[in-house]
Amino acid sequence: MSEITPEIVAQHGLTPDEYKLVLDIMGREPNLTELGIFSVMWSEHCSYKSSKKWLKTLPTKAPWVICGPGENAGVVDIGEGLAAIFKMESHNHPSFIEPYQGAATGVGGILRDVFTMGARPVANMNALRFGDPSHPKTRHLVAGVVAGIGGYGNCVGVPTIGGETNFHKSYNGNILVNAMTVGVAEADKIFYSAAAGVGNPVVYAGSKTGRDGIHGATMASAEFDEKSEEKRPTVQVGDPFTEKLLIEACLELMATDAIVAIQDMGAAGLTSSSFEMASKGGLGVELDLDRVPMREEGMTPYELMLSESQERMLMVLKPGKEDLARAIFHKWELDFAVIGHLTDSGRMVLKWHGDVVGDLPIDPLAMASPEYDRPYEIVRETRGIRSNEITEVPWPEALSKLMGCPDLASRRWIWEQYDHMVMGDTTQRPGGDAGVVRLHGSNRGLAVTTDCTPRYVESDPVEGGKQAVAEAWRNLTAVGARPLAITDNMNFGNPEKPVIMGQFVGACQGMAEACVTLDFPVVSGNVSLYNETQGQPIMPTPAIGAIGLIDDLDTMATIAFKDDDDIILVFGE
Amino acid sequence: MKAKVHVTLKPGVLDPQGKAVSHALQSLGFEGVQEVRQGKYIELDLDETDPAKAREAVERMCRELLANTVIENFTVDLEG
Amino acid sequence: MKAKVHVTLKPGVLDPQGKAVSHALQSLGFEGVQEVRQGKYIELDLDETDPAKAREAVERMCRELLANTVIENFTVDLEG
Amino acid sequence: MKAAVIVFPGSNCDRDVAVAVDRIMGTKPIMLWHRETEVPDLDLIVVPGGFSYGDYLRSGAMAAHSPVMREVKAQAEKGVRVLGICNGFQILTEAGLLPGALMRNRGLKFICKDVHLKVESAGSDFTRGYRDGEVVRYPVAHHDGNYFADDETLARVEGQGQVAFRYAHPDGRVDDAANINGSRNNIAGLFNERRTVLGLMPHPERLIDDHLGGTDGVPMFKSLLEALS
Ligand SMILES: Nc1ncnc2c1ncn2[C@@H]1O[C@H](COP(=O)(O)OP(=O)(O)O)[C@@H](O)[C@H]1O
Repeated sequence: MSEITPEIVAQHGLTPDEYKLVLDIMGREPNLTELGIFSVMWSEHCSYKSSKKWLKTLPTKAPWVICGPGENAGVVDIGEGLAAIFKMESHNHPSFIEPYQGAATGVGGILRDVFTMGARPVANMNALRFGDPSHPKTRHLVAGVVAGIGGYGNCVGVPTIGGETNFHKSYNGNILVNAMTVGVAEADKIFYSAAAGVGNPVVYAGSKTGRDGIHGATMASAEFDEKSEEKRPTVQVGDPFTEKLLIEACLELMATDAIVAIQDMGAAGLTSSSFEMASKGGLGVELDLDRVPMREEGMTPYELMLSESQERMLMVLKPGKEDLARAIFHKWELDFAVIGHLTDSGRMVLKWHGDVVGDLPIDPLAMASPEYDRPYEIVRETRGIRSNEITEVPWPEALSKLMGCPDLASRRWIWEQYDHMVMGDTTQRPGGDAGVVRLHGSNRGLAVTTDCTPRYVESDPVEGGKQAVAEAWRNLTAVGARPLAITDNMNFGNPEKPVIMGQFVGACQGMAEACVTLDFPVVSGNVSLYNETQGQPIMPTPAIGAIGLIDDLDTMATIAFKDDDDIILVFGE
Repeated sequence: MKAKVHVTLKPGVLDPQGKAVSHALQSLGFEGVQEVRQGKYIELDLDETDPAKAREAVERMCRELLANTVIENFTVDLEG
Repeated sequence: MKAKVHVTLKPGVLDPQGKAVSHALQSLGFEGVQEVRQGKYIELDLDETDPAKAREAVERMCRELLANTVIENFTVDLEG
Repeated sequence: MKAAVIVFPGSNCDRDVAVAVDRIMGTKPIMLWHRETEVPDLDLIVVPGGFSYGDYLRSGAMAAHSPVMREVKAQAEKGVRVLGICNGFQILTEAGLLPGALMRNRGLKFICKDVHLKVESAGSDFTRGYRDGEVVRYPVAHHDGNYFADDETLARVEGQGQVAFRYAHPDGRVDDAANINGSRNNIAGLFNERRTVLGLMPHPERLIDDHLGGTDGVPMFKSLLEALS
C-alpha cells in the first residue's frame, strides 16, 4: 500500500490540521482506503462543516412534524394516518459538467432519499438557475438539464408538477439544479437509518457498483493504477428504469416486517451510508467488500468504498429475512447481496477476501468531523431603489418588456417536457402558484411549491431569506392549502469569504424568523457551497421547497379568471 | 464524400441500454452473450471532397455536437 | 468473439433525429452537410467461436429484437 | 366482464388505468405480471403506458417479447379486446398486433399536454360512446409517438377505416399544424382490421374526473363496458 504523502492528503481535500486529527483518531497512519473514507466523510458535502452551526438555528419543530432534519428526508403528519416525506437536493456541479446526466442523477438521488423512508414518491419539483440567456453555454445547459430531469422523472413515473427557473449572469459558470421530491407513507410505517441488532445482516440491493464519480481522489489513486483516467468517469449515468424497479422492490419489502434500517447510497456511496447507519445506532459494522456486486473487473476496496454509482441501497435486515428480501429483489431483476453484519465494536472493519483492509473507529470519526465557525459579515443594502432614480417608461412598453424577459416569460416549454400527470392524481398542473396532487383515493391534496428571489437575498440576506419563505407560504395559501413545512437548498459561493458567509448566515436568520412567525418549520434541507468560478460567486440562492395540505379539493383555487363580471380584488399591503 | 461516425460510451461508464438488451436477449433464450454495449451510428453526406479537411470538420462536429466527450468516445471513417 | 451490429432506418423512412442533427450542425455553422442519418451501433461479446454459427445467432437476435424490420435494416460484422 | 392490466417492469400507468377501469367499468382488473404464462379467459386486456424495460433499445421492443405477450396475442387472436395506451400502443406495434411503428417525435422532445383528437370512427367497442367526427381532448405524454407506416400499409389502414383518432385542432380541422409529433396522416390511434385491438398514444385514463381537468376519457371505458357486458 502506498505511503500517505502530504500531496495525497491534499488531493483528498484534507487540510494539514484535519490530517493531524486523522492521525490522532487512528493512532497510526491510515492506509489509502481509510484516508479516502476520512476525505469523503469530512467533505463539506457530507459533514456540513461550514454550515452546521447555522443550520441548527432554524426552527424544526411543530406538533405535526414527525421527523425533522437528520434523516434522509423530513416527515410531517398529514392526517388520516398518512405522512408526507420530502426533501430538496442540489446537483449543481455535475449538471454543469454534463447537464443531462447531472440533472437526471439529481432527480434519482432525491427520489431515493424519499422512498428510502418508506414513502411512495408522488411529486417532483425542480428549481433551476442558469446564466445569462445570451451566454454561449446557456442554451446547451438549459436544454440538457430540462431533458435530463424529464428523462429521469418521466421514466420512473413520478409527475413533475412545478418548479422555478431564473436566468442571471452570476450563474454563467455555476448553474443550480435543485430537485425536490414529495412522497406519501403510512404515518406508522416510516423507515429510519439507525442500525440496530448486533449480528444482523447488512445487505446491498440495486445496481452493481462501478467506478462512477470517484472524485477528489483521482490523482492519488492514479498511483496504484496507471490507466485510471479512462477508467474513472467523474460523471455518473443515471438508470431511471432500475430506479423504478428499486422503488417497487423497496416498497414491496417494506410492506413485510424485514427491515431494521435502510439508507440509500448517495454521495460517498457505501462509505457514508454504512457509517451513518452504524453511527446512528451506536454500533460497529463489518463489511466483506469482495461480496459487493461489481460492474467492472479489478475494482479495489478504495474504489468500492468511494464509488458513487447510482440506484443502490443499503439495509440492515432482521435475522433470517435475507431470503425473503433476496426473492423480492430478484423478482424485480435487481442485484442483492449480504455484504456484512453489525458488531458491537463501534468500529468499521473492511475485509477483502478475508483480509482486513480498513479498520476505523466510527464515532470518533463521525463526531470529530470538523465544524467551523467561519467569520461572516452581513451586508444589508436596505437603501433600495428610489423612485426618482427610475426612468419612466410608458406602461404598454414596460409591460411588453416584462413579459418578454426570460425570468417572467412562460415556462410552458419546460413543463411540457415533464410528465406532470402520471399517477393520475395531478389536480393542479404546472403554471399556477403551486402544483397539487391528490392523496390517492381521497378528496384531499398536497400542494407543493419552490421559491427564492436571489436578487433580494443579495441586496439583503436577512430580508431575502424571509421573503423566500413568505413567498412559498403565499403560493401554498394561494391554491387553498394550509402550509405545513419547508425544505431548503442553500446555494452559496465560497464560505471562506466573510461576505459570502454573511449571506448564508443572514439568509438563515431571515428564514428562521419567517418560519417561527408562520409556524412553518424546516424539516429537511441541503447545502451547496463553493458555487464560484474564478472568484465570481453566484447570487445567494436559498431555495425553499414547501408543502401544504388541502383538506377538500373542491375548495382548491387556481389562477385562471373564471367568468365575465367576476370581481377582481387586490389585498395585502 | 460520406462520413461514418461511431459514438460509444467510454469504458467504465454505465450503459443502462446495453444492460437491458443483454437481459432481454437472455430471456429470449439467447445463450452465451457476455456483454452488450450500445452506441450511436451516424452517417453524414458531405460536400467536401478532400479527405483531410472532411475528417477535420467531422471531428469538430463530433466534439461540438455529435458526441458528449465527457462520457463518450467517437471514431470517424471516411468513404468515397 | 465480438459482433458489431449496425441498425439503420430503411431508405424512405423519415429520420427525425438525423434531420434534427443536420439542422443543429447548420446552426452551429457547419456548411456543406447534405444529409444525416442516425442509427444504432451495438457491440456484443459472444461465447461462440464459430463464425458461421455466431453470425446466424446474431442475425436471429437482430430479427427478433435488435432491429424493427418494419422500419430498420441491419448488418452484422464479426471480429476476433 | 373480466379485465386485466399487464404490468411490465417499468410500466407506470398500470395503476392509473386500473383505477379508470375499476371506477368507470365497475370491475377491478387483475394485474398480470410480465412473466405470466397462464392467463385466464378475459374480455379486455389493457397494455398500459410507461417505460417498459426503460424503453431502452426501442420503445416497447423488449416488452413485446415478454412471456405474457404470447398470451395476449393468443387472446387477441380469439377476439378478446386489447387496448394499448401510449407505451402500450408501442408494444402492440412491436408485437405485430398493429401495423406500423412509433418513432421519436418530430421535435425530438418529450411532450406532455392536452391535445385535441378527431374521432375518426365511432364504430367500435372502444369508441361507440363518441360520435364520428367528434373532437375530444386527451392528454399525451410521450417521446416516441410519431406514427410511421409505409405507403402501402398506410393506404390499407386508411382504406379499411382502421384509423381511430387523429390529432386535430379544437374545431376538428386536421392539418400539419395540429400534428404534435409528426405522425403520418396525423394518426393518434389505430385499430386492427377487426377493430378488436386499439392502440393510441393519448391517455384516456388521465381525464376521467373534474379534479383532473375533464372527463373526455370516460366514454371510452363506458363504451367498452357496454360492449362487453
Ligand atoms: N423548472 C420548472 N419545472 C416545472 N415547472 C416550472 C419550472 N419553472 C417554472 N415552472 C412553473 O411555471 C410557473 C411559473 O413559474 P414562476 O414564474 O416561478 O411562478 P411564480 O413566480 O408565480 O411562483 C409555475 O407554475 C411553476 O411551477
